[in-house]
Formats: sequence, structure tokens, C-alpha cells
Amino acid sequence: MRSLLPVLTVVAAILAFWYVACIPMNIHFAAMQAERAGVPVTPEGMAPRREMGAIPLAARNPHIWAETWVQDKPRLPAPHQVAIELWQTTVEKKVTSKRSLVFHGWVTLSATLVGFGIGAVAGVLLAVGIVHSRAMDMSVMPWAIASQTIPILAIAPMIIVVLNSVGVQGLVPKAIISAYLSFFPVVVGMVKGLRSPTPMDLDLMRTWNASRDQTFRKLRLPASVPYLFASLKIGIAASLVGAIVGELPTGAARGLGARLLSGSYYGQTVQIWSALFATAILAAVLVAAIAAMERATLKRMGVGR
Amino acid sequence: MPLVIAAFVLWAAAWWLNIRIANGPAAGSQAAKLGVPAIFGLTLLAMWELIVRGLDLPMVILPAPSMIAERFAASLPILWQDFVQTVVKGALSGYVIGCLAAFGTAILVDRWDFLRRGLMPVGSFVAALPIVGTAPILVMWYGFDWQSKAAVVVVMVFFPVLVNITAGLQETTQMQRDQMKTWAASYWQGFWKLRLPAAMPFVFNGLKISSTLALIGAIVAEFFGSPIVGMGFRISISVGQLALDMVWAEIVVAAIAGSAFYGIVAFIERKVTFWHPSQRG
Amino acid sequence: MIQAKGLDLTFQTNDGAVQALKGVDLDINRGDFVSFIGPSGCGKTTFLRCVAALETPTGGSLTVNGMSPEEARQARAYGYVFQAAGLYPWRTIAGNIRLPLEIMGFSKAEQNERVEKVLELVDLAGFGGKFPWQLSGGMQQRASIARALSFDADILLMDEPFGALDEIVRDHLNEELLKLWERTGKTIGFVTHSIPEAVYLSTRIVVMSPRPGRITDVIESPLPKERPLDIRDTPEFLEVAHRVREGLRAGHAYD
Amino acid sequence: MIQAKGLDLTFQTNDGAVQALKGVDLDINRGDFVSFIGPSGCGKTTFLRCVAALETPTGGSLTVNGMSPEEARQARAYGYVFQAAGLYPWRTIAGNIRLPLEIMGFSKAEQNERVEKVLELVDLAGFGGKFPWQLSGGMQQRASIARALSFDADILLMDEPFGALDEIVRDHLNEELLKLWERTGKTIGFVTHSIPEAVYLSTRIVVMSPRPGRITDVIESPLPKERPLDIRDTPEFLEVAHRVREGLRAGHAYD
Amino acid sequence: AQDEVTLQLKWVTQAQFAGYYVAQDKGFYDEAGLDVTIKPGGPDIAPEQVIAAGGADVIVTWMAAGLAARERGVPLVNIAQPFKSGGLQVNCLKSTGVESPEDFPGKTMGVWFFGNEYPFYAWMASLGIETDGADENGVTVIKQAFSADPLIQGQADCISTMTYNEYRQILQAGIGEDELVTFNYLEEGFGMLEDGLYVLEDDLEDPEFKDKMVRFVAASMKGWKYAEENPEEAAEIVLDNDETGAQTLDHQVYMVREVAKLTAGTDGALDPADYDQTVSTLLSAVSPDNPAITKEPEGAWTHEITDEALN
Ligand SMILES: Nc1ncnc2c1ncn2[C@@H]1O[C@H](COP(=O)(O)OP(=O)(O)OP(=O)(O)O)[C@@H](O)[C@H]1O
Ligand SMILES: Nc1ncnc2c1ncn2[C@@H]1O[C@H](COP(=O)(O)OP(=O)(O)OP(=O)(O)O)[C@@H](O)[C@H]1O
Ligand SMILES: Cc1ncc(C[n+]2csc(CCO)c2C)c(N)n1
Ligand SMILES: [Mg+2]
Ligand SMILES: [Mg+2]
Repeated sequence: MRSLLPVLTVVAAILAFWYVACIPMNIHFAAMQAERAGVPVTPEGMAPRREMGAIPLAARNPHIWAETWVQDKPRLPAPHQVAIELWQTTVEKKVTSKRSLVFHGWVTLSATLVGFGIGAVAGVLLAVGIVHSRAMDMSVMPWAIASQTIPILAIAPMIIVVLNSVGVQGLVPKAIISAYLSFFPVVVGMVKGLRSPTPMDLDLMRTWNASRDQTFRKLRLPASVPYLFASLKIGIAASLVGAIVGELPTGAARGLGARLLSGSYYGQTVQIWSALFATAILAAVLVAAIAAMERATLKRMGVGR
Repeated sequence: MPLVIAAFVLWAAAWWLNIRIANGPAAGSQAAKLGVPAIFGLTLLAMWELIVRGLDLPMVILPAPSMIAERFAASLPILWQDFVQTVVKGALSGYVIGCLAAFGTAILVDRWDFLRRGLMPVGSFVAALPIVGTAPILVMWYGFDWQSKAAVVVVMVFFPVLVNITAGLQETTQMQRDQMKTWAASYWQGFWKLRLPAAMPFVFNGLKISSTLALIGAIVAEFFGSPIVGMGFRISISVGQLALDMVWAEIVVAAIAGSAFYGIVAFIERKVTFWHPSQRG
Repeated sequence: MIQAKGLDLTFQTNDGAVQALKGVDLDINRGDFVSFIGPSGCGKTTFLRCVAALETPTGGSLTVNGMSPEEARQARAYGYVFQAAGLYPWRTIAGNIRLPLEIMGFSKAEQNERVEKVLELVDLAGFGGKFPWQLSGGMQQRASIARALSFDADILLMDEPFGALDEIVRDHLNEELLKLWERTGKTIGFVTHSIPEAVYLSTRIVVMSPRPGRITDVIESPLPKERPLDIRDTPEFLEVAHRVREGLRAGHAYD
Repeated sequence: MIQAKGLDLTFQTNDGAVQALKGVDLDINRGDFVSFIGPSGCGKTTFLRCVAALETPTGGSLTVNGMSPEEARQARAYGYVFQAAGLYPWRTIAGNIRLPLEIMGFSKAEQNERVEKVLELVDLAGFGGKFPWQLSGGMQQRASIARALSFDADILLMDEPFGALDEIVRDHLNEELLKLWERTGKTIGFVTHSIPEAVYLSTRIVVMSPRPGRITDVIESPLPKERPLDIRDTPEFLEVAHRVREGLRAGHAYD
Repeated sequence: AQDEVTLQLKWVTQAQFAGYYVAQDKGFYDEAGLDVTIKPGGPDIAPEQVIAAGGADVIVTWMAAGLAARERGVPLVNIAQPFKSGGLQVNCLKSTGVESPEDFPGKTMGVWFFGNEYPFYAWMASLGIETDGADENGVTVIKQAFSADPLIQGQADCISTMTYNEYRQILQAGIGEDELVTFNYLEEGFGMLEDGLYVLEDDLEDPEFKDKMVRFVAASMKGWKYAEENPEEAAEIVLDNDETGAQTLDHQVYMVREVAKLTAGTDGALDPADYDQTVSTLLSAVSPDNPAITKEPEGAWTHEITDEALN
């Protein structure tokens, strides 16, 4: 844990900056409220303050700084507000409650995992095809790259609608969008991995007269494992993004994505920020889980040191 | 139905042709390298057309490629305006700012290991914040015009570029660094003459990944507030107006722009890292 | 055993054709230890690869045990050892040696038996359970030789197997290889850059020269089969080494 | 010139301390050509790195030209040549040779002049515009020597500079190096694994042995300064080579 | 067995759709022999597209969007119109100097798109105000996200609001009613029919489907009446159905009350005069920006269902 101290330092610096940033961000509203409550603020009146930049206003009213950290619907919520909201919506709420982030997180997570499963399997299969068929290599790869330049948010609604029309709804459409985002890194990494054996390794197999299938199972596949895990880590993060994007057009019903969106309709910034952090934490956990699987697998294979 | 069957027959035929070319004597030629994916792509388009017509799908669900092409040709001025707004103003400026910021940070991180060990984990956490969440916030902060789109792009590209540059700057071998030491080179001499050139393949890896991210980020950000021009704006309002042909025309622009952007970066990469084994063929 | 007549091989590359082998005539008999020596690019590796059916000659004829190289490959007629040990890091030493046996469909019991036997043969008994990276370079190279021996091919082709090792380890392995050859009576084709190594090991030394790759000299060794390391300081040895060096220099143009 | 007295160096590693050098005493005089030979891990590289101030000894004393190694480094007292040529692929040969000159702040004109001169010296005139990967391994290694010579350091430290090359190219470079040494009168420290190379090149051969790394023998060469390649077949040469081999074997335990 | 009906809403679960949720919750649909699935909408859901793809039997949408879809080949028919009047308005800050529509030029205006932009363009066209940038005869239009932020943050001089939602958000953000200027589209003469129920024309040919819709509309209107009379309970019901957990009770109670003002004065049958007004407004401002409809629609509404349902 050599990194603990540096990480804590950086986090502390960010938090400090964050608190400071809250002041100009939220000062206008704080000034208005203060004025209503009878606390003197300079300048008086909404209009002149509106003309004024946030920083000069903050500079002239240090006595209301504290108010910028406790607003209900701030432009920028203070760190502790987000932390409290996170705590309340994860630990203090029943996990079955609609207000529980665990509940919404699970909805998103399940779509993520299904989508990731589909994407990873599809990616691996495609990679196997690409490595074994020149025709597939030459024709599919450029289009796989092009496919990733399409803004997913634009076609996600169409995917949802089309699948809906054939009676598929709920988790599966989200999972498919999530799979669409995660298959590409897996393809790229897996192709690299399956091609990682050196010409010498392959020649050796040839001298033993190994079949294509044997070469695949005994050489290409094990050689690709480190590459596979590296791309799975990217892929699962992409999956999570996909699941969230997929939640936006499913009727903003459940899930972290819906939570982000509905928060924005009602100006509930604290809710948005806590959903954001919940997502990032979920991503970190997922990546860490893959990393743990990677370590275990490599160790079992004897490659990990 | 016959059209649908025709689609699959066409597919089988094209696939057979591609296998012939790919395994034939001309497989290595430039023509084959372009022809095979082109045949594949055209086949997909033709199948799409045939299936849409065969199943008589309503345009508001999935327009046929021919309709999209028609709309594309008829809307060139709008598409161009949108392209300028989103790609040139939003994506490119954000990309440049993000990459420069990442470069500057990479130098700091490279000089102070403490910073690297602190910033990288936190950075990867911040990078995991989904843009569908950060975009509305940035629009709230930076306004509706391209500045907020650029901000979204900056946030999206910063970390991948930073990670790659940082990894690249550590790419030198012990021997190379020792060599610099025997010449009593200063930090900056070592940086400019050894570490930066050696990092270039990594730097470009980051730049390539970020090029597609930049475009997607700029488009997506427009969904959360924009002036009445831009690719994301057009896509979102066109869905509301059920002008699906326009939606797809914009998607085509996005795909072309994204691939071209990627291609240009890859081209520069080839010029700059001509010396790297992966570029020497 | 191995017969090459007027063997040609031309590679087509981006900047023109490279004639890697031109008119190579060579007979290798059962039980021979033939070394190939010559400057870089003279076609030593290419010749070995032709024998192993890893390349297809563009002219001339080549037979292995009376078969075409391809048939011989299918019949698993040879073990091939490369410069780098090329052991798979995810398999133990025993697992690596077992690999060709698995591929060739030996029974589990026989696999184990053979692995044991060849580990013994290369002096690695007891190391079967280790992973490659837990062994020194020399030990890894011995394991790779064990792997090539495991399925009892008649012919052993070795392409600079000790090129990456330091001289003392190399000496030691040379000694071992010689003993092994005596014990097993295999036919060995051996590529090296080192004159003493070639002279010390071989019954015959093939000197090659590049552009185009061809044989310039074939030197029969007068040395006895029994060769202690000290033999390298004897006049006979030096005499052969001198001849090889002369042969090399003749075919070598500095540029 | 270079004076080591009771030099110790212990590396702290995860699994305990490694004594890479223990009680090394050695004097190298101006114009000497000193070779270091010994089995892997005996501290040859470590000693050279101490001289070059790339490692800091943990005991004993070491002076270079009467200064501490660190001061000598700052004074740019030596050129260092590594086993791999280590040329930057993004610079031409001339660009690579110019690199230390740029760093040391020579004027453009002088840079060009020196580059020309050393290219000539290593027989690479005309190749300045090529990129490293367009040259053979031997030519690359010569370029790397040229680079170390370009700024005219008194001392040349070479760590297995020809280890990766084939024997014929190596012979040739040995000859060249010897000529160069005569012409320039530099002091050279040279690490090698090859006994003939050490004997052929040196005025003095330092034999080392590992665990802990120490000097077991220092052999003064009786050979004349003028050494054609053929000298290697003379009895004097073989006599020295034999002594070196004996010295090596004594310090070497197979494991 | 119950007949299944899927209803696609135009927006997320909120009291704007209280009638349907109440009917569901109070068992009115059940009593009518219906098993109704209510699908919430969102910013990326075009209900017209959903119904065209077969994902719903009946949708809630605005008439302008419904007619636009009809012209693009999705033959939607209005079968009922629970909202008599509209809640769409424009709010400006007084401090920007806007007092009447004549003051718009030179200002920045937030507009909702995604099929909500038609009334705005019609209004601007009639005012002769250009929408291509701020100068002496034009305004800068921005695509407003579905919230009141741009006004609160000062990014726009005027924004779109709904009486029952964003308007209150502005007030709650501390901007007083006295600081705001409000333009109601209805009062300006550009009101367009808002939340109506639409189905596909072909479906109506099926008597069974018609019968289902008759029962559906009848039960839904019962729900709307109940909601009008019991705002607190209705708000609770909406809250129960909101799966995001983002809604608050007091806001939803407010919304039920405001929505009640819009549903007041109708039994759910479309008033042809309102329809004609909507169509003529749309046709008065046909432009590339405003491609809602280009010609008089035909058969876009029917009384067949309401006549039976509300006998
Ligand atoms: N696959 C190939 N394609 C094109 N040229 C090749 C190929 N393989 C080898 N060559 C060329 O054929 C010639 C002979 O190569 P080969 O590898 O047999 O030499 P070698 O004697 O083994 O050299 P070294 O000592 O460097 O291993 C060289 O000029 C080489 O560049
Ligand atoms: N940086 C280091 N950290 C720890 N141990 C080291 C380090 N460098 C060298 N050693 C150890 O010090 C000893 C001497 O190493 P050195 O590299 O000097 O040997 P060498 O004689 O050059 O060997 P070779 O012939 O393999 O190059 C070895 O046991 C080595 O493992
Ligand atoms: C919170 C909220 N915001 C806006 C509207 C206006 N409106 C009516 S339907 C619809 C959906 C557009 O996709 C919109 C925006 C609303 N009713 N509720
Ligand atoms: Mg070779
Ligand atoms: Mg060394």
C-alpha cells in the first residue's frame, strides 16, 4: 500500500478544491436566501447581483460562504452532501426501496452483467473467427472500428423500440446495448492475444503436426489469457456505460441511469451526483473483480508471479 | 419474403467471393485490402435495403439505405452546419485542449512519482463517471454552445491520453536511461531527446482511442442542451419528429467523421513513429 | 536419411527476390551429427526449415527417410529446437514436455513415463513441477531439448540452441548434448555461429556463405567420438577449427 | 587512472542481500586495455557501472582520474558501450552519434565535424543518413562505439559490446577495436564472456567469480601490441587462453 | 380473462398522468375487464414510434406530434382528449426587460424540442420573429433540456415551462412571481391540444379492439375524475408508481392540482373546435424549421370511442 499516502493527499486536495469551488458556484442563491432571511448582503437586490460575477460576489460576502455548502438544490453540491446522500440511499434505505441506490444499482448491474456476458462471448467468438479466417479478418475489422464511431445514445432508443416491437423488453434490450459497447475492446484484445504466439511457437506446433484445433486449444487460447483479462477490464466498464445509456430510453424507470435522468428533471443535483458516484464506485468494483479473477487465473496457470 | 430470401442469398454469394479473394493470390494487394471490406459493407447495405423492403418495415422504425442516401443528398447544407458545430467547434477544440492538458499533467506526474501514485487511481475513478451524468452538469456550467461540448470532450479524452503518455514516458529501458546518465544529461534533455520520442507509439495509441471518444462525447453532450444546430441536436429532434431518415443521415456523418478522424490520427502516427517496428511492416 | 539435390529457395519480398538457398546438395546419414555454420543470412535456418517442411523449396529435390519433408512431418519424424527455449510459461516443465505427447495422442500413462525418462536424460529429474521462469536459461534450454526428444523422433534439428547462453553453461550443455547423441544414436542437424562449438560437436561441418545461400565447404571431422572438453586445446581440434575459419572467411565479404 | 580498493557492493533485494562485489582491488593505468571475464552474475557489469557512477559502492574506495566516479561522470570522462547497440530508432546513425554532442552543448559545426570523423573511424562513412534498423547488427554496434567515441572521453567502458553478434562479424570488430585503441590510446574496460576475445584484445585479463563477486585472477598478456587475427592459433595465445580457462573453471561451480 | 392493454406515456411517471395511474390503482381498469400496462416515457422515447413498432396499443401524446406522425405514415387517430386546455407557457425574467412578445427580439429563448417545438415556431412565425439568432428581429433559440435550469442559471432570458411542473421549480429556486413574466400559449392564441389518447387507425377497424378502447377510455376518465377530487391520494398513487424514487409528495400534490385545472371542463371527448384551432395554427406556420404538417389532415380524430364510453 505504497500508494495510500499519495492517494489520500490527492483526494484531500480535490476535496478542498471542491469545497472552495462550491462558494462561487452557489453564491448567488445563497445571497438571495440570506437577503430573504434578513442577513445583509452586498450588493442588495437580485438584479445587480445577477450582473456581477460569482467570484467578486463571493469575495464581498464571506459571511454567507457556509450557506453555499448546505443548499437543497445547489448548482454544485458539497462533498459531504453527496456523501450523506450516498450513505442514506445505500445503507439506511431498505434495499427493496425505490429510493435505495442499492436497488437501482442492482438493476443496472444485472443488465451490465448480462450485457457483458453477451459482449464478451460475442467478442471472443468474433476474435476466433477473425484469427482463423482471413476473409473475416479483412472484411469485419474495419467495420468493427467504424461501428464504434456511431453515437450509441442515438441508436439506443431505436434498438429499444425495435426489440420492444418483437416483444423483447426489460433487461434484455439494455443488455444488448451494453454488449454492443463491450464487444469491441474484447475483440481487439482477444485478436491480439490469439495472435500473440510467436512464429516460433507456431512452427513448433507444426513440427509436431498439431491440428488447427490443437494449436488453438493448447497454444493460442492460453497465450491469449492475459490479453483477454486486460480487455475484459475495459469491456466491463464499457458495459456499465452501455447499461446506463440503455436505461435512458427505456422509460427512465429503474436503474442508476434513470436516477441520473430523473434527478436532472427536478434539479436535484445532490441525487445526480450521488448516482454518478455510485456508478463510478460500481465500475471500480467491477474492474477490481475482474482484476481479482485475473490474478487467480494467472496464478493457477502459473504465469502470475 | 422473396426479397428477404434474396438478401440471404446475396450474403452467401458475397461471403463466398470474399473468401475467394482473401485466400487467393491477390490477397496482399492494396485492391484486395480495400475491396474485401467494401464488398462486406455493400453487402450489409444491400441486405438492409432488401430486408426493410421485404418486411415492409415502416420508415419510422428503420428507413432503407436508399432513403437515407436521399435524405443525405438533400440535406447537405444542414449536415455541413451540424458537422462544423459538433465536430469542428465541439469535438476538435475539446480534443486539442484535453490532449494538451493531459500532456502537461503527464509531465508533472512523470516528474513527481508521488503525484503519479496519487493521481492515477483517483483519475481512473473520475474517468469512470458516465458522461450521460457529467454532460448535463457541464452544460449547466458552461452554457449551451460548443464550449460545454468541448468541456465534455476534455473530460472524456483527458484520462485515456494521460494514462498512455504516462505509460509511454516509462517505456525507456534502463540501459537507455543509464546512457543518458553517462552523458550527464539534464532531466529536460533526457525528456525531449529520449523519453518523449520513445513514448510516441503510446501517445498515439491514446490519441487514437480518444479520437472516437471525442466525437461521441460531443454528440452525446448535445442531447443535454444545445443551440439549434449540431449533430446531436439534429439527431434528438429528428427522433421526436419521426424523421428517422435524418437521424440515420447524421449517424452516417458521425461514422464517416469518426473513421476519418481516426484515420488522420493513424496517418500522422505512421509519419511520426515511422521507426517503430509495428509501422515498418 | 536426408537427401538434398540442387535445392533452391527464393523468397519473394517487397524489395525483390531473396535467394536464400541456391543449388544445395547434401546427404546426411543416419546417426550423423551435422553442424551448419556461416555468416548471418546464409540460409542455415532456411535449410533446416526446409527439412522440417516449414518452408517449401522452390526448386531441387529433398527427401527425408525417403519421404517428402511434408510426409515426414506428418509422420512426426523430427524434433525441432529453437534458439530461444520457447517453453510455455503457463505450463510446468513437465507440462511443456508433455505437450507434444498430448498432441500426438499418447496415453496418459505413457506420457508420464516418457516425461520422466527425458527429464532424466537432460538431467532435470525433480524439476518437472517447476515453471519455466523458475529455471535458469540453461535449464530451460535443456527442457526444450527434452521436449524435442520426448516423442522419440529419429531426427533432431537444432537452430542455434545455445546461442543465448553464456560460454560456461554452453560448454556444459555441449558436453551433455554429445553424450545424449551417443546414447540415443539420433541424427542431428545443428546450426551454430561458434566455430569451436561446431568442431567440438560434429561429425561433419557444413560451411555456408550468403547471397545466394550456398554450401562452400563440407568438412569431415577426424576427431574421435569420445570428446572431453579438453579436446578443444588439442592440435587436431585447432586444425579443424582453422579449416572452418578459413572456409568461412573465404565465403565472407565484409560490407 | 582508475583505482579500486576493497570495493564492496551489496544489493538489497526482496529475498535478501546479494553481494555483487566483495573486496575488489584493481588499478587500471592510462592506455590499458583491461578485459573482465567470468561466469554470469560475478559482478563484471556491476564493477563497470561503479566506475561509471551508475551504481554507488557500499564500501571501499574508487577513484577515476583522481576524482570520485560521480565527478568524473559530470566531467564526461567516459564513453559507455552497452551489449545492445541501443541506438534510437527515430534518429539516423549520424543523429545518434550527434546526440551526446547535442547534450554536451557542442556547436553545430563541431558536431558535424566530429560525427564525420568518428563515422570514418569506425568505417561507416556514408552511412550517416541511414536509420539504425537499416543496418546490420555489426554496423549498429560500430555506430554505438562511434557514439561513445564522439566526445573524446579518456575512458571507454564496454559491457559485452559484441555479445549479440556472430563470430565472424565479431572477429572483424575485434580487429577494428584493437586498431582503434592503438590509434587513440584510450583506456578501455571491456566485459566479455569469450575467452579468445579477452585474450586477443587485452593487455590485462581480470578473471572474476561469483557469490560473492570477486577477482580471482589477473593475467598480464605477454602478447605484442601488434596482433593479427592469426595470433589466435599461436602457442602463446593458447597458453594464455588456457590459463584464463583454468582460472574460470576454478571459480565456477556447476549447479 | 382480462384484456391486455399497453399504454405508452409521453413522459416519466408523474401526476401529469395521474388519471391513468389512479384508474390502475383503484381497480377501475380491473372492473372494466382490462389488464393495463403503463409504460413511462422519457426524453428519448417517441410514443408515436413505439406504437408504430407495436410496442403499445394506445399512447399519450400532444396533438401536434400526433398529426406530424400521421403525415409521416403512422396513422394515429385521437380517440379521447382528457386535457381540455394546455399548460405550456413561456417564462421570462422581468429583469431582462421582456414585457410583451414585442420585446423578444434580441433575447435567448429556451425551447423544448423532441416534438414539443411546434407551438413555439407557430407563435414566432405569427409574430414575424426570426429564430436564427439574436438581432433586432430575431431570437436565439436553444434546445432546453427538460428542466428549468437555464432560467435559474441565467443562461436564457426566457424558457419553456409547464404550469404544473417547471413553473413551480422556478419559484422554488427563489425567483419570485413578481420577478417573472408569463406567456401562456393558450392565451396568446397558439394553444395546441396537449395530452390526448391516440391509437392506430387500422386497429380501430377491429371491433374487439374498439371495445377494449371504449372500456379503457371510460375507466381512464373515471380515474381522472377521482384524481381531481382526491389530489393527495392521487399524488400518493403516482409516487407509488414512480420507480425512480425521485418524486416528492408535495410536488406531485401540486402537480395534481394544476393538472386538474387542465382536465376541467371536459368529459374526455375531443372538441372539434379545439382540433380545428390546433390544425389551423400549425398550418399557419409551415416552414422547414416547423415541419409538423403541410396539409390538412383527414380522419385524425374520432368520437366513436368517447360516444360509447361516455354515453
Ligand atoms: N520469411 C522470409 N521472407 C523473406 N526472406 C527471408 C525469410 N526468411 C529468411 N529470409 C532471408 O533469407 C536469407 C537466409 O535467411 P536464414 O534465416 O536462413 O539465414 P541464417 O543463416 O539462419 O541467418 P542467421 O545466422 O542470422 O540466423 C536471409 O537473407 C533472410 O533475410
Ligand atoms: N539492480 C540490482 N539489484 C539487485 N541485484 C542485482 C542488481 N544488479 C545486479 N545484481 C546482482 O548482482 C550480481 C552481479 O551482477 P552483474 O550484472 O554485475 O553480473 P555480470 O557479471 O555482469 O553477469 P552477466 O554475465 O550475466 O552480465 C548478480 O547476482 C545479480 O543478480
Ligand atoms: C417535467 C416535464 N417537462 C416538460 C413537460 C412538457 N412535456 C410534455 S410531454 C414532454 C415530453 C417530451 O419528450 C414534455 C417535455 C412535461 N410534461 N413534464
Ligand atoms: Mg538463423
Ligand atoms: Mg553483465
